[in-house]
Amino acid sequence: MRAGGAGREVLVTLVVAALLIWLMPLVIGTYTLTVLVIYGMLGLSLGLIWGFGGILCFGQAAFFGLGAYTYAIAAINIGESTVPMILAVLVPALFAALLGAMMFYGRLTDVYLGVITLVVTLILFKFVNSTAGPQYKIGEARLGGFNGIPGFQTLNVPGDPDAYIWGDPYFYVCAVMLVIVFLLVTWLLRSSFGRIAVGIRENEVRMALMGYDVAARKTVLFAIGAAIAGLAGALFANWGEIVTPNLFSLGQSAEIIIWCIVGGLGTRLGPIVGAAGLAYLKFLLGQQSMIDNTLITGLILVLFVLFLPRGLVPAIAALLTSIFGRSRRKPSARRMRRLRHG
Amino acid sequence: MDLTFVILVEMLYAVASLVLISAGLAVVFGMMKVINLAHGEFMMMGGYATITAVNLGVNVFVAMLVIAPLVVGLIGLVVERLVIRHLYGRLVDTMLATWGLSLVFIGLATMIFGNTTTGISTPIPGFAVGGYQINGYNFFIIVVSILLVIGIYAVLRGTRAGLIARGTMQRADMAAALGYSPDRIYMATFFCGSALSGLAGAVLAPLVGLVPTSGGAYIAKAFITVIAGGPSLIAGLVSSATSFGVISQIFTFAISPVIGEVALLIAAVVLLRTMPQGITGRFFKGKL
Amino acid sequence: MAETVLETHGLTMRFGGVTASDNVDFKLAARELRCLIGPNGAGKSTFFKCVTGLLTPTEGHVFMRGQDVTGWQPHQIASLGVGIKTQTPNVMDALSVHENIWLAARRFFDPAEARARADTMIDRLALGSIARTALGQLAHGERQRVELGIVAVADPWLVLLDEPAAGMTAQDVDRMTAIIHDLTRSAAVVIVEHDMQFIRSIAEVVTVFHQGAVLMEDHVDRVMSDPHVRAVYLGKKA
Amino acid sequence: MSLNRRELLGGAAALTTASLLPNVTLAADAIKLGSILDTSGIFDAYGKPMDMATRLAVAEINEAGGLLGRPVEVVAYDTQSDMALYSQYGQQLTRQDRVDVVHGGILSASREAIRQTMRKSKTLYFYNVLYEGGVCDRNIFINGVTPAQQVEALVPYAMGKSGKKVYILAADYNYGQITARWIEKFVNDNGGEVVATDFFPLDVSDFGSTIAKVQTAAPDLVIAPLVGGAHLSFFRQWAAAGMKDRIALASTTLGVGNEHKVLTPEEGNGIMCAYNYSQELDTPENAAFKEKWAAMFNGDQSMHEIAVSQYHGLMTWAEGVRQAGSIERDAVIAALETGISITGPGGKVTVDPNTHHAVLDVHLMEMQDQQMRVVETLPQRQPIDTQAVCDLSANPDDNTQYEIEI
Repeated sequence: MRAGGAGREVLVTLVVAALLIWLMPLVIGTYTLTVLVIYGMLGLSLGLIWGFGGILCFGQAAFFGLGAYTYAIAAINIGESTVPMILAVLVPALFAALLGAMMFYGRLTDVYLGVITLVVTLILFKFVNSTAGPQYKIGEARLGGFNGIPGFQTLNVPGDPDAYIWGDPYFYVCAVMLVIVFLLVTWLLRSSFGRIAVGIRENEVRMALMGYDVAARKTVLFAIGAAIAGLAGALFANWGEIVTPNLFSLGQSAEIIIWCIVGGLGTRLGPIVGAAGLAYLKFLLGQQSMIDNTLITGLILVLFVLFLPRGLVPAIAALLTSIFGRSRRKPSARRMRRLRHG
Repeated sequence: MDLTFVILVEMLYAVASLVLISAGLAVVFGMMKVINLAHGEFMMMGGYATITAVNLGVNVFVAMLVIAPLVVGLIGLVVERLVIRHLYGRLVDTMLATWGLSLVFIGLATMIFGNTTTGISTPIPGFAVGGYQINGYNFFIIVVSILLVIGIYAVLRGTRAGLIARGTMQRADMAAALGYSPDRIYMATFFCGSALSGLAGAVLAPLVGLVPTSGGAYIAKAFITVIAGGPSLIAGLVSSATSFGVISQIFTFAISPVIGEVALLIAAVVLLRTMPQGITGRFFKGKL
Repeated sequence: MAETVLETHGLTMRFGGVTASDNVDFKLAARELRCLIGPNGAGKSTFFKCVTGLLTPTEGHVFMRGQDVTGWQPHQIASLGVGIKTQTPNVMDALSVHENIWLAARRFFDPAEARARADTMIDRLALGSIARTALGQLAHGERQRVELGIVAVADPWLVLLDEPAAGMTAQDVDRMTAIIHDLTRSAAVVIVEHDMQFIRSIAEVVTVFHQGAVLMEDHVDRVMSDPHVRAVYLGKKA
Repeated sequence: MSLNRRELLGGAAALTTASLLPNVTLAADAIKLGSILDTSGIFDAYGKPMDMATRLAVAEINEAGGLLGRPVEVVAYDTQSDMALYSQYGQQLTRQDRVDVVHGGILSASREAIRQTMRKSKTLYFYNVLYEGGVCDRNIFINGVTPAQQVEALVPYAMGKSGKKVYILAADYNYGQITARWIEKFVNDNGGEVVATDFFPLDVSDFGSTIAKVQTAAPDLVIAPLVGGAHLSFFRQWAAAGMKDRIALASTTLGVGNEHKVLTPEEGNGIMCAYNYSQELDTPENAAFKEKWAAMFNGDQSMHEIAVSQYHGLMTWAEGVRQAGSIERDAVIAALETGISITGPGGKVTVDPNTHHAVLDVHLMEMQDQQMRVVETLPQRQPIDTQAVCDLSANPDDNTQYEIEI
């Protein structure tokens, strides 16, 4: 039953994704869609480690920025995008592994963990921000401080630096990447590793007493989340064709957390929906000039927490269940999950 | 010699201003386990309240020390009743809600005050120490934060409200069991915390260029100071503000302000790594 | 003489000025069942925490099957094949009974084998009807039983239980006693317990703690009748 | 296939846009002007007046009968001080709104985020902000002052009023770094000496230690190209320490976002600076401009340096369109490259054909009671920094931002 369920879920995911990728460009410009997809991936990266691993990271933006900067710097030096893309995944993962090992073997938890990740993000932000001088150079790439790095080689067909992938094709590349990442996350959560991660989220001491090396497993999960964030960062760099220290900013980190909560923590879809939805909302808001946009964004957040605290996806799921009556499935693990987070 | 004195004053000032900007957050976090991400905006509003009062002809010290804390405390009270009280015990949700509130306040301040508000000058003149001019107002800030710490201590130690507060900090359910409504305790706490934030914003207003987005500059520092301090309110606040203030000033003078800030942040990482429960989680256990 | 599976030498734990565990020498043979008793604050739980790696002793050593495990992390000790149950129920509330026990089995077996063992264990504990229910929704006794399943599912050779019978109904206690006897066929078991009723029903050799040190160690009947023990411990009750 | 799709896309987006935009009228023959500015968030002090200037200029153009007999309509986006939104709206303007010209961008990072998009889509782009100089791209026109224009005028004046030892406190980003180098060059050229240069990231707001350091160095003059709200603290703390009457102070940035109105007279009086615009400029153009501004925005007085640059930019573009007799990009560029001039509230502004920068009047000012009192006007200063590296008539395909070696 388990294998069959998994197969069907993959199939459903693929069909829904294909439909969305086909239909969405009819409604929203692909350029905007691309960044929504990228933010979705970024949201998923935190949704994975926080929603399923219980690691509240205030600095997911650090890995996003690190991915983007790694890509930009490597692309300037190499002039072809394949290796920079790989580096943009590996460097944040490695950085997260070191940072994670430092934190988790030090038995830091909840709010203290939050502060460390926040502080590390601030350090990166301040460092990158103060690299305007000509002495800050990595190979050919000037770090550029506050103004960031423009003008690097953007994504090309692997092996052919002149065959750029941009515009509509770039949207399809990003969308397919997101689907792949989503399926990988699904697979990961179904695997023993994922189930153990959820166990750790629920009760670290118990899992340690069962003989699991909690610190090591959290470190690995943290690094996986960072790798996904790094990939999102590299895709973002390609999309914007410029990287700036803002990617590392506290505001960016906070936004990722907000995406997860608004979308629904503890679900895979929630953070993606939250990210894409809120980013699109921001995009729409910028087209009006009646009321201060900061004010509107703030109000929406407050109302959300007060009236829809579980997030969109669980709320919609609950609504659907109540409309269509009892689910035809027997009380399966899937339903359990909803109960738990709903 | 003169320079040594100047550096000493700057260090004291750095510690004092950290205490000042963190006190409001520390009270709210220590008592209610609520992280108020609108703390910086409460400070910003304290600044605007002061400027407005001064422009209306109120004495600047009255404006800073009385009006601003009252105004911001009342705003805090409204916020607590409308939003926070629905979210007790949900750390992350309160953070999200207060983040939203901070944006609302920025928006409101922009609509009301615009983004060019003439500030107020420091009411205390600078003076000379040997060959150096120093900011006389620094001493005022140092004095205010010392009084603030003594004041919090006196309230917690010497009053009935303080006793209840200490009980709540140890075990929130105990106070309820003793017949004190947690609702009212939380309301009072949030009022006090907001008032302290307002006070900090007011006192610092003559030293900074006040714009609606000013609050963002404080929240991270205050947050780090409070968490690094650990569970004990006063001992935690003072010890972490002292460590961070001194370290950042040493590096600021020796190298540059950026390195000073980075040194502060690195100190925070090292500190939390070696003392995962904050300074007072390890030392000063059970103290205030 | 059977092999010694657990041994401590001069185990001492101080918190500030308080010595919670004072120079404890302890020895446990394979498949032995041993109860640790003593009044509140006697140092049983501190001793337990030092042995399981939850605390690192200030002085002294812990050996398991001859290996020095002093200062090891709990997960390293558990990985040796030691089943541990802490004082308060320590389970994954949001996960189902099956998931909880499966996770414990998965540490030592591949997924399929783990599933099979979890199923068997659930049958043994008579938890079949609630196997898919989240633990957060279960009664205290059921949760205790699940935790026992978590401890037992991976075939441990040493089981350390801190107050397994606390807050249980008589029926639950009976079932628990049966399971523990079952365990002793393959494992040595250490039980920290308050409940004298339970101890009388299960124990043979009992170690009495007092003020952090071992006061006496003997058969349960002799311990119960010892005037010294009665003075420090049972005397309170009288 | 892909063309059809894009058409469809455009249609769908136009629908959404139309329903959301109260400020866009879809007159069929209107000339579309794209505006992209931070009118909320941390940079709104710069962006809001620029947005107002845009609307004022367009209203004036339309009152005079529009351009080529067609009305001009504004398609405006608020980037909310978020660099990512610049990229998004840049694409929106060029692909979906298909505007005829884009005016906007405030920070250099925001300009770089959209400059290539504009170039690729052949959309004429005006960047109307004081900046670090060096951009060389035929598709862009820039009429903010560059460091050399300001500093060349400011340094000798400020040194003349104080002395030869100069201490530089600069914002730590491109603009500050480059400006600091120009200051050093002109200090040396005028026989002075720079005793030290310190850089501050934009979020530094505590300058106590810096003020002590400056006193140790004992300069005659401090030049402070500091930027933004946090840096404003320096000027307050400087005054609070009683330094204001001891060491002279000059800046190349203070006042650009109306900072002189945030400082009290005691804090601001006597600070020297040099810009293209001051509200106190005594010219008929400025008087008329201020009057129209106040009339349109209910007595508002927030026009500042870069708002006026934005106004100049729009007027320059309009003049280019008139002379070209077309809104087609290449024709307008060709017309602008004839070196046309307009006279605006900041004085005469002339397009420099080789760099697409502006030749403009630089006014030396001193702050006095929250005003920028004009001391002296240096007419028609060339953008010599960018001219040193950029020659678009020789290399029309150039597309770089040069960092000028001094």
